[in-house]
Amino acid sequence: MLQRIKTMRSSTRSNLVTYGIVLGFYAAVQLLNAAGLLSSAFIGQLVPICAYVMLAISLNLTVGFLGELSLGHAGFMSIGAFSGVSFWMATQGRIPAWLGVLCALVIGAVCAGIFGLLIGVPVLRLEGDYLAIVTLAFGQIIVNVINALYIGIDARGLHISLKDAASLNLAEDGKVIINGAMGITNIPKASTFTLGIVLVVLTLAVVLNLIHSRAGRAITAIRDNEIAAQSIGINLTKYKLMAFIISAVFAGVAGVLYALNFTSLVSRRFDYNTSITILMFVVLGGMGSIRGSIIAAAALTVLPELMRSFGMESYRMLIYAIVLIAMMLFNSAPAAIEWRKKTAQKLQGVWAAHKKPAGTGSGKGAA
Amino acid sequence: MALLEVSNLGIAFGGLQAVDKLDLRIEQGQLYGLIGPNGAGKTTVFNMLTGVYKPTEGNIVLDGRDITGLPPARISQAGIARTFQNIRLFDKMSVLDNVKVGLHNRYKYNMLTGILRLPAYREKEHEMNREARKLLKIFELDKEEKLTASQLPYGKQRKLEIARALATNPKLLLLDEPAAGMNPNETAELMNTIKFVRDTFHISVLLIEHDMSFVMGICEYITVLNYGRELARGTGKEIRNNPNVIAAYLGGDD
Amino acid sequence: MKKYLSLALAAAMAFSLAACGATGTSAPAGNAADSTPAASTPADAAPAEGGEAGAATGTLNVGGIGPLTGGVAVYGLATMQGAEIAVEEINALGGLQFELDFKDDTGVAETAVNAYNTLKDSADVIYGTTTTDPCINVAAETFNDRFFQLTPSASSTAVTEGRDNVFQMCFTDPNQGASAADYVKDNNLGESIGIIYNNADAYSTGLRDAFVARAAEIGLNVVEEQAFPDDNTPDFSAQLNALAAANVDLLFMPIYYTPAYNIVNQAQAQGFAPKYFGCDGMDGILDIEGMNPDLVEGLMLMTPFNASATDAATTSFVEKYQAAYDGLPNQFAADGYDAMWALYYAANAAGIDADNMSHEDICEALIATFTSGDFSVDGLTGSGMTWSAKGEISKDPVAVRIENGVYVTM
Amino acid sequence: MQFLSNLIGGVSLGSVYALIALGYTMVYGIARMLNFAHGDVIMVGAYVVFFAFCSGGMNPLLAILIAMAVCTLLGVTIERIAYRPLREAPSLAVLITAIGVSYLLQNGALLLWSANPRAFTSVVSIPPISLFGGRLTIPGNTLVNVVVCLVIMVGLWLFVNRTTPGHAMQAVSEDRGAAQLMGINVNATISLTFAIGSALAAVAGALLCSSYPMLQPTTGAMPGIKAFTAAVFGGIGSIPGALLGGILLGVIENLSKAYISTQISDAIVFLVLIVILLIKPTGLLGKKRVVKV
Repeated sequence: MLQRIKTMRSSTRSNLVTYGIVLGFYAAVQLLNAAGLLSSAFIGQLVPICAYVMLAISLNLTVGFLGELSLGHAGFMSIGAFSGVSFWMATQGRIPAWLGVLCALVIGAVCAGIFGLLIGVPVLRLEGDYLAIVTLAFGQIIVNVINALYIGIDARGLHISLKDAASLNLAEDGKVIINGAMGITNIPKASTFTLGIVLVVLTLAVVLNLIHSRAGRAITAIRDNEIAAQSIGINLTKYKLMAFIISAVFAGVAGVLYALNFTSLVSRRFDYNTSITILMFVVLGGMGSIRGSIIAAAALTVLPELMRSFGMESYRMLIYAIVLIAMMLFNSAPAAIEWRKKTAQKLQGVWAAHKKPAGTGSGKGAA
Repeated sequence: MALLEVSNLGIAFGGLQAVDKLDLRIEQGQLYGLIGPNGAGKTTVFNMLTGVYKPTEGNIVLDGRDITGLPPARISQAGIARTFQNIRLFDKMSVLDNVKVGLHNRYKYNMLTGILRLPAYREKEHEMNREARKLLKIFELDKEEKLTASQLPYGKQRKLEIARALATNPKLLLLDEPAAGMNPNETAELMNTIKFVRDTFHISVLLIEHDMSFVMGICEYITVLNYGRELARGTGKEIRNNPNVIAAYLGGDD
Repeated sequence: MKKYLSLALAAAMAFSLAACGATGTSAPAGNAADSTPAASTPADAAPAEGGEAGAATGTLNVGGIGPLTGGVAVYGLATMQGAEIAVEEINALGGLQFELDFKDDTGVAETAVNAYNTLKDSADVIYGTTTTDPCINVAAETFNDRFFQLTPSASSTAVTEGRDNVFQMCFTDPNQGASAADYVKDNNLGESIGIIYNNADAYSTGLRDAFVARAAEIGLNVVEEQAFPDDNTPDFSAQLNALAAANVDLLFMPIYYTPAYNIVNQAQAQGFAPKYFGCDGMDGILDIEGMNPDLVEGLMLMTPFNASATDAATTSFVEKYQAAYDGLPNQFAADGYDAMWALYYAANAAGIDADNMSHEDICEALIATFTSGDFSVDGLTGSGMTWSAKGEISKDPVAVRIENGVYVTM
Repeated sequence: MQFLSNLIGGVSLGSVYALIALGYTMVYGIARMLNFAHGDVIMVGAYVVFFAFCSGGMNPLLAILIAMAVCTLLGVTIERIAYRPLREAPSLAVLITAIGVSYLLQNGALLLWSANPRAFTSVVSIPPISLFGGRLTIPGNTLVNVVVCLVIMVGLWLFVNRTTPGHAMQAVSEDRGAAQLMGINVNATISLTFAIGSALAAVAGALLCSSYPMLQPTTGAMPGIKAFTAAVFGGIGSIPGALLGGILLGVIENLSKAYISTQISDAIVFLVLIVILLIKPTGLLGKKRVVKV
């Protein structure tokens, strides 16, 4: 077994570590929870963490691997959430809960995927910041339209209005599902940490397997050099769309997971600030690093809550901002990277020097 | 029948006629040189042949098939591969993966097979790895397969670019200044490699080069471009003795 | 089914606990209906009867939630600060002590639930949240965990619907929207009514829906409606043009005072001068630093609180608030203040032993007291305020008109 | 007449967007970074003017000059501390740092100046112009905004195209490495860009709040995003493009509110934007970047 691990490709080994982190986190949480060592605040964040991890992984596919800046990822999340939860609400009590959740997830994925296709088409014509603006615009359109959207259901079927709930003209027995700015309320919660981890592993498996396959290489090649990729026969349209749609699909699934963790769902939650937060996870974690996305998403989600324990409620967001800047500088500034390398070498040197006199080392350690 | 037949090819940017009334005829297995002073339009010809630019007039026929104006990916699939004057590798991908991307249209399995890791995935990936390593071996890059492309020294990057182009299994290989930045030893080695490649893979090669000894030493037939038009064509010997070429090209060096 | 069951259970509990409270303790200091009016006014009570301790004992940990940062921080801060004034007064009385731990939710549901989860290990009751959507989410949690929850300002019916443990200190949207329509009709304030509202805001759309529905019933003539998508929208010229073109003579503005000030400012620049009619969210418009009182001269609003009122309770509150926070309190602050006193009176009436009772027991006891029918509170935002079993408050909205920079009761 | 009135409203709004976009496009076009904190520098500038002029009673021009000085200092400091260390890092890293700076400024302002909104007194004392017997009014603010926009645009254009530091900026924008080799001090040039962009932010802040008087710590956020949109819409790095993009954005926004729907006006504006970008993929006045193969 050990031998096998040694001989396997480094990317495979790296993937195993990534899965290990996720499953290890799950196991650790279960153990600590059973021992009663986790705070309610942390337990409450587990499902959102899973959702954000999925969002970060999926956005990394677009930003890190396809190399296109997207500022509208929350838009896909929103579409997934609203479509999935609408179904969940409309079928309450008619089908078993597990089936309802499953269908909601699938519907969220499909709807977000369709919008991924719609927004993917401009991707082919635009580049760089022009594309970024289109994705930002898309996100804002979604926020605005859902805010003004009223959907109700009664015996005669679905009713849709962009004006107000009264214009739906529902029959007596009808119920309003999406109520404009109020969104969807009284959602029976269905998300659990276990479901979240299952979905994270699913996202991880799909994205990692995709990246290390023929299609994934094509996507990465497009990022590294679009002209060269074309010159060796890669169909840009196909692979850009593929990356965009898969990214959107998982954002949609994450949206459903997220929404089913709360009692209400409002459109404003998914504005550009949320898109930017997800982008923050990806960039801080390192573009093209799936593991980095996972860790950054989890850490940055917990961080503002951790700061509550310092007892400075009104300074919380100020400190968060400072920590964010400091982390970015530490992580990405060339000077900091250089410094980190040097320090690591120094530490290694100290360690080796320490080891030698002890006489336990083989003497080959100091390189 | 010739492998590549280009007739009356021309392109204008705005008012500027960059290439005009160009005819080219490359035979099966031929090593063909395209030379000319800076700005003569050589790379523009490459860009038209590979679909980066759409010609404003003329025809390009590859192996009996008209490929004029097709998008680059389709032209690659039709059988033309190229390298670039300013190297265009997939910098952050490994050396091996660079070549495997080149194999993209030769070993196919669909997205789901990849995601679900179906048996076909392992099989094809295995074949791809074998084929890619074979190519890397030819260019003596097999030791570096795990490095990223950007970590390679300049000369090896040029070689990797050729390996990647060959991976697409082309009928015609276009090399844009393959010897640029190489020392005489490396250049000589490269000449041998190109000949070896031509013989092993049974392809034709069209190359742009400034190093005249390189061109004369390797190319069986040469076209000289000046101001976007053909100045002369012939074997190396003919070109060397052509007064027009001496005046416009070699003389221009003074 | 579940809903009815829980309501029935709550009702049963209410009776039993009320009975317990009555027999187990001496007369509570709070507002059981029989207490004297003087004792019932919180601000009076504080200095005058500082020594009198209620039947409740111990320290009640109040977990507060509201936005302290972000775009709606101004409202959250007001509800926190108003409550802090009350807590100080309550603690000075010496009996039941309040410990208010107020957490920031940035106006976002997810953060509000996080804040609640942080609080729930230590809190006895939950105070908040300030805004509607976060409140709905926290209410669902407190309902499951059995915490008593009192919100100062989340006014949608969706907050209390189906949850016996959640109570509001503010008017509900339908209630306020309908009474606004009635008021306009009864006083003949306008012939052709226009509406401008924030269609991305639950509070604003809630009021608008209720107003429009009521207007149709009673024959008010709504001629034009305009919306805007965000309180940070700076420009309203297109909306105002449309309203002016429809010859609107009374503009109903179910919105917060921040966009409202931009609107009246712009209307004036465009030469459009309808009568303005706002709701409780409009309160605060006079406290904007640097504002031009001429712009809002004649503006009418329905508000439960008037900072320029001259009664002892209000002046004392305003004085303390200004000393502590530099600025006039608005109805958010006043609702926060009243909420603390309501909790205090209810705790006393129910004989809460804060140190030894579980939050579940405190919850059931407070629910019983709040819905007991003879529990009423006199505060800054109303007198004789009572709560229905649904958790909705009953108090009289007061319509005021701004004249020379102060509210004048109409 | 109502159409004209809506059009003027649109120009009025657009001129504010344009003002912000002009400062934005300086940093954006030359330092090639999405400075998401620009809107918040505007907010700081507006606060400075508020304290100096609205509540301090200072001469408005002097107040704006002070605000320009404060914002310049702020902008250069931000650049030095938060952006310069990341000059060689991927451009997205700087984007995220800029977001951090934006949070920092907003929350700093919240703690320093509280969340209470303040009503800004207009720095413009020009009376509105009344046309067609009062049926059409052009607010004084609009006139001033448009004039200031034009002046800034021409000034910036002359500066960038006719002065040595301006040429240095262009060189840095085209190719930072080559500029360095030509002996241009890249750091100093980018600092100068930030200084100018931030000084313009102060002017934009004063005029933004003169037109729309509510001032809060979050005041800059939405206009910042709109200005970014306007700058891209007009063509990245194009100074006249920023002006045109800003004005058009305002006009489209107002007309769609007036004639289509106020409830989904944002959606319509952004939809129009997407469609226009699809037709002109590099913005209205943007140059097509030619990739040399």
